[in-house]
Amino acid sequence: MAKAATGPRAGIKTDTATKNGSGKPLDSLTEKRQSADFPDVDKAIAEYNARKDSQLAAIKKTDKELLRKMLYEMVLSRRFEEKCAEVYRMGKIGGFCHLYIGQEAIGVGAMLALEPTDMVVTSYRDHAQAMIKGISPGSVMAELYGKATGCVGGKGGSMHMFSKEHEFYGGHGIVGGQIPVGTGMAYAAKYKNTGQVALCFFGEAAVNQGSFHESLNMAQLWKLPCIYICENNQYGMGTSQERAMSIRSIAKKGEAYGMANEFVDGMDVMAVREATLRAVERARKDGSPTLLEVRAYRYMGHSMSDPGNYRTRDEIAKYQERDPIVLFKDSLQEAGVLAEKDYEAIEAEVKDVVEKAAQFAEESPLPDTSELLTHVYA
Amino acid sequence: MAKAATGPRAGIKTDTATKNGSGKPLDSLTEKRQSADFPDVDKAIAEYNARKDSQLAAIKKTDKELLRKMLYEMVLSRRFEEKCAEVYRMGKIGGFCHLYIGQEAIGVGAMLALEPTDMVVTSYRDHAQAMIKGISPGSVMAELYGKATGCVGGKGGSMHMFSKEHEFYGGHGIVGGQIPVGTGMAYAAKYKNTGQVALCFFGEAAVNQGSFHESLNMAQLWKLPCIYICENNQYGMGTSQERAMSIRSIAKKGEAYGMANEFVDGMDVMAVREATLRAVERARKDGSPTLLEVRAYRYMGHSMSDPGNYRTRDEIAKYQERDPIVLFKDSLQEAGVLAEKDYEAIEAEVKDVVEKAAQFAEESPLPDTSELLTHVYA
Amino acid sequence: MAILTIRDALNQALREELIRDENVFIMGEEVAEYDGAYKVTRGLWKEFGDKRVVDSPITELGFAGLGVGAAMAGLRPVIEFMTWNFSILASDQIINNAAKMLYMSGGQFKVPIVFRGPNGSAYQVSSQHSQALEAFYGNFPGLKVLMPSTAADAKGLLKSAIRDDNPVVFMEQERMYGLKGEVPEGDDFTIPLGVADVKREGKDCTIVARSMTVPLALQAAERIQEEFDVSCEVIDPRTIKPLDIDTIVDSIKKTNRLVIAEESHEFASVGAEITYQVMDHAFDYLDAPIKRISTAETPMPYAKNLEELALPSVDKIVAAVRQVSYL
Amino acid sequence: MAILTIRDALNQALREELIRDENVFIMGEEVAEYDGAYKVTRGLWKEFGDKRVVDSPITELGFAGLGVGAAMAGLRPVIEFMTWNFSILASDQIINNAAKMLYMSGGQFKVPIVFRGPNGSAYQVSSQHSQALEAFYGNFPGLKVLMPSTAADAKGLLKSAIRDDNPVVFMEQERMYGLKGEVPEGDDFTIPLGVADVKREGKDCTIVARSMTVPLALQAAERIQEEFDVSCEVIDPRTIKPLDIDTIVDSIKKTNRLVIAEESHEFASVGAEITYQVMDHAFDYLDAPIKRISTAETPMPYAKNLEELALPSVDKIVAAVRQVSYL
Ligand SMILES: Cc1ncc(C[n+]2csc(CCOP(=O)(O)OP(=O)(O)O)c2C)c(N)n1
Ligand SMILES: Cc1ncc(C[n+]2csc(CCOP(=O)(O)OP(=O)(O)O)c2C)c(N)n1
Ligand SMILES: [Mg+2]
Ligand SMILES: [Mg+2]
Repeated sequence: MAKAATGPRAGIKTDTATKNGSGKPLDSLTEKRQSADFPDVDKAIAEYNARKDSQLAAIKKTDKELLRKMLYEMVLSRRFEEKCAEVYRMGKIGGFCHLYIGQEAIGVGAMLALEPTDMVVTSYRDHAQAMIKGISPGSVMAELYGKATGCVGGKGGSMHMFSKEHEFYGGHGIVGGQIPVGTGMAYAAKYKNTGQVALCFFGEAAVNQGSFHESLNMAQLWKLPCIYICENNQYGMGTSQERAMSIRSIAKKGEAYGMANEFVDGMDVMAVREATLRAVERARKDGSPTLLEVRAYRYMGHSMSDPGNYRTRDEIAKYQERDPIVLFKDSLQEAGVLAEKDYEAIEAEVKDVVEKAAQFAEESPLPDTSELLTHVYA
Repeated sequence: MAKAATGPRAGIKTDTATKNGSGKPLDSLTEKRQSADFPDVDKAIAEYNARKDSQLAAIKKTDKELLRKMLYEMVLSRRFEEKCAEVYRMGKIGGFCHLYIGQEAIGVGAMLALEPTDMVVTSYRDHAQAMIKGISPGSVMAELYGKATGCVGGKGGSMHMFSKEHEFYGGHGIVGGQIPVGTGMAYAAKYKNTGQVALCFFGEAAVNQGSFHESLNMAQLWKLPCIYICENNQYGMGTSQERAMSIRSIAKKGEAYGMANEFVDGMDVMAVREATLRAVERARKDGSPTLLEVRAYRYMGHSMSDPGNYRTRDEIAKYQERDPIVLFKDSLQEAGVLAEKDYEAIEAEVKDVVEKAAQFAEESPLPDTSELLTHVYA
Repeated sequence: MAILTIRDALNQALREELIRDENVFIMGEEVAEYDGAYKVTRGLWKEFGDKRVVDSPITELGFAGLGVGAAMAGLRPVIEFMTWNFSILASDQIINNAAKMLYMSGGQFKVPIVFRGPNGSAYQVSSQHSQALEAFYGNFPGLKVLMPSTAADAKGLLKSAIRDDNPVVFMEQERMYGLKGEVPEGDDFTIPLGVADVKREGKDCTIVARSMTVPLALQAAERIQEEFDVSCEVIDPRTIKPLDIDTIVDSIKKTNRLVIAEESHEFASVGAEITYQVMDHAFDYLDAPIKRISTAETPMPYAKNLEELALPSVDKIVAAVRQVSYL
Repeated sequence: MAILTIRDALNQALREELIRDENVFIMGEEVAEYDGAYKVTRGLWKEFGDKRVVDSPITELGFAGLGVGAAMAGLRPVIEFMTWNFSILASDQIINNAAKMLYMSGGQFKVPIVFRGPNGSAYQVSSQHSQALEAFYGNFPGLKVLMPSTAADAKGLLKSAIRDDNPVVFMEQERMYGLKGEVPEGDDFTIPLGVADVKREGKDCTIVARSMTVPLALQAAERIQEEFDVSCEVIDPRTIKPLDIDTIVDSIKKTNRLVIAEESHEFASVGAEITYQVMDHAFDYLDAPIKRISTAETPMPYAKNLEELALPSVDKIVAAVRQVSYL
């Protein structure tokens, strides 16, 4: 697999073109794109260290139970999805299966900054979000197995988790398709004056879709309480952000709409939490929307069928050095709110929960065949 | 007709909502949007006066014949479309008919900065562009009449003028639909290394379409020689820009793509010309695209069927004070390159051309009925 | 009963439903301050204000999707497309979100939304503004598709559509906005979805028409009656999906002949679908092949003579009836 | 003849056309460095480089429209949609621009462009990723629609599509990429558009199938032959639009029976269209109503058992043949 640096983003200059193509890229990547924010792990570490004190202060002012829950949810996501990968390889899960491993700090940091009545919508990469919002691991796993006990009765699968009870609006498969939907959820909150905010997650590659542009303009124009969280894991399938987007900073795109925006370190769950809290405050005050760019990295392939040849083991390892779970655990210990045995207890509890979820899924029945024709119309 | 200032752009705050609506807008326009550029005519005049000397200098360095042609084309557009309005009211033209009156400096200033081999695409407001690009007034008028001698044989009508010979790519009816097309024209120029640039016109309301966002990202990413000219006439049908767009400056949106951008006074044909020349230079040098926001005003309704009740006579009159033809004519006289009788000669010539065009259209035959089924497939 | 234009009947339906249910709101381009591009929403912004009647940016995909999200969260949006032509930009939200949401979510999220606007041709508005899209949307389970042809149907069906818990594609016709007809009084007048209406009784030949072709079919029926003493039954399904095939089949059992008149293109059209269903249910009753009149298989030309030629017409329907009647 | 998978046959076609005509280029998501999401473009970027094989941002409307503009200006773009599901976002450019440009411009601007990718279901990819869209695009004059079912057809038709001066909708099927078949050698092997292929000769019942239902129909035909000694003729139109109705009608004149098997939804489907055209051309030859097998009228469910139930199958085709044969 050739290196990204020779990719077509360098344009289609044709002076050197030979009749049938030259057998190698016609243009090489001459100018390096400027990164508006931290381009690499070293810079991120430096920035993280610089804000360490305020992070510890934030931890100290946060409810201990909540901190424990945040860590628990991150560990649960991680172990749950490791299980998904395992059983997917055994053929128990079909179709696409997009894992969140490495990005847990985003879902946890953002969603646990909300009230339970707030609304959330996301893409196909939705297992973690579904569980953080309150859907039981058993019914998420059963959904992955396509079983009747799944959170949507086996009709949706990996990409389409939903729960009305938990204000979880899915699980969407069309890249960028959920952005107008999230905008509409915020619209309803404002219309009914419920005080809710809507959290709308999407990947950095979705930012290039027209739906992003159309939605952010409306949200700012009408002051809709929507928090747009771009999970910038730096790849859309096999395409790095710089091969698909003409500037590196997504937060900055907020300015094209006059929208409040922030760049956030997505390996740092407290940073995500604090940025989200600021956004929630804006939204609840006068409905103002916010665009957050949260920079992270996905450890696994795009989906279970992606071998991920477009990046090196080194690159992945470099990001794994700043694993969000380890980072958070270390900070909690440094702040003195978590002992090693507390962490072990979490891992043990999670292990049990994940095993039970898989067992539940395994033992659940397939949907009744009569279900094929239900829910087409209300 | 209610005033725009109470429009829904102020949001949908619901605190004061009564059960069945209150009979008046629930929210009033509290905060005035900040204009990034000149918000009104007075400011525009001041700016124009400030750059007057360099304008005169620009005129002096420009070929006299070209200056005359620019003025001629502006006058031709104006008189031609006045004729359109007249015959439309007589029922000779059907369907939609969108006039360009008031915006002539944009088409003329931009297109006469190109080589004849450069490519142009625009929206349904296309009569002037078609003629400036070289299509004869007779065949444009005949097209409006739906006659066989029209530039597309009567198949397109007002919104769909085309001429392959003149590198005029139409005449498009879907708001924003021509923006990816223009991007593709530039793509082809770069691919074939022809040295052409593509000029892509669209209205300010089209900027809110996803197609704008998707296109500009690709153009900058791949460095396509496309000049995006947003003709900001401040209204999209009956909706003022500030009721549809969350920020006022369109030029600034270029920054979301890292694209070169400029704000231009669209009443000043020399300013449009110079900005376009700068963009053309960028495009020819290394294929870089440019976004130009050209602020203007349309004097007439959105189309012939629009009574235009959403704005006041005063507002229109205020803009007409800076009529682009008058402004240019005055500058030319001040610069000593045009005498009053030269102008009169132009008016006389134009009058004749327009009359002949109408007569040609009138006398031309309808398309043969066999034409219904031609050109469906190549 | 009052005599109203289709435009005013639609306006009444919207107004009554805005009053009845505060979760109903209208959004679209120029629907508020401008009173609607075709004046269907006239006066509603003045009466109900910014909250209930909202001018949107030209952002079809965006505001259609906003409507879907708002509907999932409990509102009942009525989304106007200035014309259905522009809905193509929004079709992903209509097809992949509105139509599939209930199913994908295992029955949890209803999407009670109405998408409405004029469909088909107008007067010389050329290729990009004359598309009839009922087959396009009819193909997708989860959507209901309505196409009224009279003022009463327009009002009654629009009210039912707004009250329905499913996404509804509601297609009007610009050429018909001025058509007048009797409309029953009262806020409670609705017409159930999925029920065809026999617009003219007859015994010799059935004509199934919808939207703009209904008045054409009625004129054709009169002419055929006079000229050939053949009596045509004209059926307007009104709801294209779900289709009331029973009413059509019952008629064919009587007439043994069917002509379908439609404004859309013919390939994989609703007319083709009706043909299949009739063949499936009443094959043995057909005395002649079904004949379909559709718009010519070309983009719509601008020139008046070509446009006329492209569209279905009374003459074409008369000819089709003669053909299936072997006259 | 070489034995190739459909995937490799498509890849060969692309490669040969890239070599033959330097104005041909390929654009789409992951088509270049990733070798294509389904590896149809494998190796092409390595061989032809950045100019000819281009990874696009996820911007379906944008790059489809870019392709239209490039085609107007003389290139011959091959635009890959990772799946046709995502093309819905681009449908405005396909329908309002690609399909109508030649007509709107009075014959001046050709749009020689191929839009291609997998259509229909894959394996448990659920509601938003399993849509078959041939009826959706088939409805619009100006587009040609192709759906090959064998490696040879895939190669020969794709080469013809790229050489054709019209916009072509070229629909593959993910489940079929691995299917193998003989493919004639030589760069000049093409298959003309608009010509159906009789995939199996028979005399008692005609089955018209396309894409994924062709192998199913062939299996069904074998089974019916064995179990009931009824001989089915299996016709693959290959080109959906323009449709080679003559070959179908000729077959029906012999068999007097027709079953249509399709993966799309049924309402206003291509199957409905074939029914109309057969009725129009061969009404008197039909001994039984035409029977159509389509995907269930539901969004596609994820669960394996439900998905299976939703799709057309050999069993369902066998049952349909029995029904029209009164067996
Ligand atoms: C409209 C559309 N185009 C293409 C795809 C195929 N696809 C699924 S995910 C994906 C990459 C998206 O990347 P990003 O938005 O960065 O999100 P991430 O997967 O990294 O979380 C692509 C191309 C799709 N599902 N929808
Ligand atoms: C997609 C689409 N939506 C709506 C329309 C109807 N329409 C035609 S022009 C127009 C206003 C466009 O305004 P702007 O882009 O500012 O251009 P202007 O007319 O001012 O030149 C609208 C809403 C359309 N043609 N296409
Ligand atoms: Mg990503
Ligand atoms: Mg405008």
